[in-house]
Amino acid sequence: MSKIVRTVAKLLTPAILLFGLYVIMHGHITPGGGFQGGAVFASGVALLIVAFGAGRVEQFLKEHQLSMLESGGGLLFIGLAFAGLATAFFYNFLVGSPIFGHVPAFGPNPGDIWTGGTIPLMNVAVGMKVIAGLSAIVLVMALASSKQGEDE
Amino acid sequence: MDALTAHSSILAIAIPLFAAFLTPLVGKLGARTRNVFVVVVLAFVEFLVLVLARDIYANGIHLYTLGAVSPSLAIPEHYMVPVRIVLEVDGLGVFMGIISATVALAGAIYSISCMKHETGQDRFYTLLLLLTVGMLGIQFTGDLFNLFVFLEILSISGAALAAFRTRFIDAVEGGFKYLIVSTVAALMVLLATGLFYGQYNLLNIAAIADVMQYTALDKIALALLIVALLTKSGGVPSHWWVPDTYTPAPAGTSPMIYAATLACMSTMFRVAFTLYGVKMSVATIGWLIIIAGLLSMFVGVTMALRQTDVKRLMAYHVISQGGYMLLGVGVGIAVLGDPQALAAYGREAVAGGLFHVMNHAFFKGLLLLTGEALFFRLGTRNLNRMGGMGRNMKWTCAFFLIGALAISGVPPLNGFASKLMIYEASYQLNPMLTIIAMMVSIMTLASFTKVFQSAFTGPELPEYKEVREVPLSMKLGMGILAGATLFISLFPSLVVNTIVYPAADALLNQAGYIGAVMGGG
Amino acid sequence: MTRFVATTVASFLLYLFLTTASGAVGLWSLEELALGVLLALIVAALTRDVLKGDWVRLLSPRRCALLVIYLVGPFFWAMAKANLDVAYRVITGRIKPGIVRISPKLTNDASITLLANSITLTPGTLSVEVEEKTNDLYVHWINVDESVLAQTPRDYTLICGGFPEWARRIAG
Amino acid sequence: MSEFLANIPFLAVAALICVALYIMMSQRNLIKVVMGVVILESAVNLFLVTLGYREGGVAPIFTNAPGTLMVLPVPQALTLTSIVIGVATTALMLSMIMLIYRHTGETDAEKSRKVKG
Amino acid sequence: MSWLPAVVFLGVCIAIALVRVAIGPTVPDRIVGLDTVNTIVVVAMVLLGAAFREVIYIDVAIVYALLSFVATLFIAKYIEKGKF
Amino acid sequence: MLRKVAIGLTLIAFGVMFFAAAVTIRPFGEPPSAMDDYIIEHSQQETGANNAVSAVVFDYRGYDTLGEATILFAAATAVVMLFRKRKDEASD
Amino acid sequence: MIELQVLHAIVPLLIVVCAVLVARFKDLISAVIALAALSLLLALEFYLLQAPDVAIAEAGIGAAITTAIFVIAIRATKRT
Amino acid sequence: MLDIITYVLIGIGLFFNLMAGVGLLRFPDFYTRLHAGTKCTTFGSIFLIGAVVLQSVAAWIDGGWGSPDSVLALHAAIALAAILVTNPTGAHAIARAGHRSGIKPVQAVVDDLEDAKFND
Repeated sequence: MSKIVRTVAKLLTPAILLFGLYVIMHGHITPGGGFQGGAVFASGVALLIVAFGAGRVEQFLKEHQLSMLESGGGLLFIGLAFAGLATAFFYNFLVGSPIFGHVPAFGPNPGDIWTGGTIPLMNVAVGMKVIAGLSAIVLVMALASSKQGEDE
Repeated sequence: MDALTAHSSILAIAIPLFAAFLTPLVGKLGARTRNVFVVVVLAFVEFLVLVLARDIYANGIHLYTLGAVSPSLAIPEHYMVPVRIVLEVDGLGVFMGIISATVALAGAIYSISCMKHETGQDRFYTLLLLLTVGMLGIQFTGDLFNLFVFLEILSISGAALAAFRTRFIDAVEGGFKYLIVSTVAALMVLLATGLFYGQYNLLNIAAIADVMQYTALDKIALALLIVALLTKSGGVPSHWWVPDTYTPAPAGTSPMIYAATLACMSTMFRVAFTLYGVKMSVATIGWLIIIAGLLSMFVGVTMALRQTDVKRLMAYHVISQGGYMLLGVGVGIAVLGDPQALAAYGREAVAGGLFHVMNHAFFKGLLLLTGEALFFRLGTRNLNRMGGMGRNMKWTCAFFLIGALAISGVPPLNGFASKLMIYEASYQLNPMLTIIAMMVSIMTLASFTKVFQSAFTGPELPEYKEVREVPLSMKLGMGILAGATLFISLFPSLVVNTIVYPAADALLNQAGYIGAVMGGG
Repeated sequence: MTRFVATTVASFLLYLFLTTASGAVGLWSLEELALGVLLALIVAALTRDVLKGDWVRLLSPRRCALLVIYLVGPFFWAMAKANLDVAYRVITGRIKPGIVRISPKLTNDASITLLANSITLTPGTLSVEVEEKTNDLYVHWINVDESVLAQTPRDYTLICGGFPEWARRIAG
Repeated sequence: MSEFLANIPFLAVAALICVALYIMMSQRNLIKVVMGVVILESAVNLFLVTLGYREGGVAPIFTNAPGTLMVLPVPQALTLTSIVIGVATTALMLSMIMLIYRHTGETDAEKSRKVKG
Repeated sequence: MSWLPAVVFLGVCIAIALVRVAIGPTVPDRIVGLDTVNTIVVVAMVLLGAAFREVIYIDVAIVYALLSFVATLFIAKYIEKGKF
Repeated sequence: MLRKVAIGLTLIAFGVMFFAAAVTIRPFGEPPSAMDDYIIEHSQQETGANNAVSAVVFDYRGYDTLGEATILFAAATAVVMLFRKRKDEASD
Repeated sequence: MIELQVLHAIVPLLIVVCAVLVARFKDLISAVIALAALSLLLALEFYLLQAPDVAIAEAGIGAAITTAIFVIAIRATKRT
Repeated sequence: MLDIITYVLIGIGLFFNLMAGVGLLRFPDFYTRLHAGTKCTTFGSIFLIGAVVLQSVAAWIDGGWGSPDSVLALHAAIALAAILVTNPTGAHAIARAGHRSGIKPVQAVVDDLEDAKFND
């Protein structure tokens, strides 16, 4: 794409990435969560791909790194689920504990990020997974597409 | 041990899932470590399923509420409906669980040598584990939406595995067809789930069955569910994807995809018996399923007679033999409203159908593996270009013989036992059914005689002089399934009484299933 | 290094905008502030390979102030005129389009971007293409003034007024 | 008649499903078929969310909510799940189409099919 | 404040822009329609957030404003026959 | 021609079915809510999260989310697998 | 709240129109554009149905990622 | 007073959005439609979102320093900023793509780009 688009993409990428992380981290108090934030973040990667080309992006975002990140997110998620196994799989064992343990009163309140038990951590895990998964999908498909173009 | 028993149902799903996430990391340690890891995990899953089975046969339905204060507390205190996801494993669930776990173990062991020369093995084993997760998941769940999610896991991993050998165009096309069909089927399931949710505000199967009123919307949901699951289990109006998908599926995965198909079929039985039960118009639905079964038998076997591709031929037999299962269980559904007939032959029909499911998972899996073994050594699946392999590949030949005799219903093998049950029961409903079924059986025998002749007997072709027997792990994989087949053949009554009749009873006992969740019953 | 710090600070400021009214430290709670620093660092670390180029200067307060003045002052006024102009042309359908090349002689990417986007949003013009080396802009002009066509290189004051000077001052 | 009009979202879902089925059955281009699947997914998602709508309710999020009459949260959670599942299947289908094209140079269902059932 | 009539009006504007998507003789014409729809939808979301008195809804509008751009760029890149 | 007739008949069947469903379903905006009321009332105490949707996604129905994450994982794995480098790439 | 009812009628109708456009367009990229418009309006409808969570997901996934992979796939399968 | 200003802002914004729609339909070629579709919607959205920001800032002042209305004001402003950055860039990308795909401006009196060759 043209210079203008590239410049704007450079400007917007940090904003999109930050916004994605914001959506992930505030999943339990505002609309959003791991999936949504991860999708926003992955769209940032897609923006880089469209502005600079998949070949450029691949230089600093390797596919095996994404694979590691994805496995890591999955392991963190299922590990959190296993951690509740003392009572039941997926038991929210952090509610009331010092980590993310505040419990709000029933009804509308201004929202406190230090609540939710395992939910924020699971948001992070799913966020990692979705970021890695969607970025890997878009990146691999774009690379395959450009390679296909060269062959012909 | 008690804790293990209490959590066995979720562990059987969560551990292969954990292993699947771990496989890419373990793969960095080397191929050997990874293979051992995968096999150990699957063996452990088999062990967990057996632990679960012991518990169920001793104590009845196993209930596990995810994330609740206590796993046995399906409904929150002081409330009237279940809120969380419930895993509910009864005789049928664990019956299919045993089948799936065994086939998965055999397939994984078989794949070790068979896949040695392929790239991307880490991902292959990841997907194989995920396919196992999907099969176990749809069997163990007691929640409709969860059923949809695990159906999708099944579809995606199955389609990806079918397309694994990307150098063949038919592999990719088979995978694509499977994916489209499964996605549409799964979306229909989701639509039906939405219809239930909109009316009753419930997602739990038992809770919905409890309050079901069989309104017009429920009828539409029934139609959607039956069509979707029949499609996924390769019943006749939508059988066309089956051969395309099974033929190119690599190594040990075709029996697993087959087991997945059977899992979908048993889910259909669960929907018909447990979700609707006597509330639906049983005779109509029963006869529809019987007709679908008869058509499947007939179309499958006639198409199979014309094939020259060995795996494709077997894939058509998949359709045809699926017809027997539909016939058996269909007879059971047709008489569901009539307690007398149900006791006289309905229960036996359902048991026969389910017994056939089990037998078939083993010996058809075995046959698909032998077909893959031929392909592995010869590089072709064309029967006309084979010959005389019986001398070079003695083990494969023996395994093939076991499978072929069993599938054709030759006594004393287990295929005969289950077919006999189906014949006896269907004869009492309508003798015509039995006659058609027997005819199909004879045609099956004819078709497999052809395969045996062209592949294993006859003159030895010069270009295959150097062909040797397949490696040890492939023999071991086939051996597991052949051993299971022989075991059932030797002790049919033991197997039938211990695990098949409990599964059939679990299907027929709707009140028990509901009562386990809702209490009281 | 300065680039890293600058990205962090900018991201942190954006995060602060996003999470107002969350607590008692100013408008924010302590946890939010800590999390904001962490996330800003993550973003800066991730984008250090992307953000090559001369960015730090753009964050100087003088340039930001100029940008704001520019946006609410001449730019907004031009935009209002532009829209009335477009509305007029929508209603009457009187157009005389053409694509004109202008050479504003801007040197860096940020300023040409600012100029191109300003041109796109203002009277009757739309930047179509930019030449990578010389930073010449090709502008689609909805109502071409014949006098401009006389000489090449074109006179750009009729097309974009004082914008190139502003762009040079803000981002140049 | 007013009841009929009140159910417009449900009718739209039915129409969307029909259009999606039409696309899937009538089109021969595989990418078009995938588009049909995407529309079907959208229809089901819309159906689920519509089921959870409660007249006058607000979103089930207590942060600065204007009231406590809320729409149902479960369908929204289900829809989230199904959206992500949808994108996963779509991506896989499109990758397979790219591979099919690599082999045959066609994305047409009729022309690219070598093996016939 | 009565924001909702304004949103209904914007809905009509969306319909008009969709007409361009439907008839636009060339593909770029359709993208212009899509781009217009994007912007109007973002504005409609902000107005609806104000109408529902929900301060947390505006996040959706921000996401949309940022991401519809990505979709536009992808299609534009396709039209100019670029490689990804 | 036959194909078109078949498509038409299937579409009409499905269309009638779905439109019947859409007309007979309960009116828009008045759902039964036995299960969801529990979640709206208890999610804040049980999970501590203000966002009931998040509470459902990660706590009440966390298992579904696990399945969904698995699906994404499977799809990403499958896409990367499909475009993997093959040993016989050169001769292909 | 008659306006809300009107909106609940307009937006689904526009969604159906977009779906019909997808069916009508022969050109694949035009169909993708209509699909993008569909997912955009779908997000608006989710928003109207008080489901901002779903709207964000649909925005992120439907608008950006799905369009992106469709365009990539069409680029890769186009005879030039 | 505040309400009147808000209504005026909304009126202006809606007028320009309508102009965008009409312009899209009336203009003869792609580039001129792009003029209408980009400029008018951007300008209209400035006024419409400006109205929201105005109201919420007023509510913020009423509700005290920590009032949640600050979120509405700031987030709406961020959305506006995002529109202001992305819209012209998107329009530029579309125009460039359109020109490269071979669309000529209708009734053009001059086309400098026609002669220039780009090979990137």
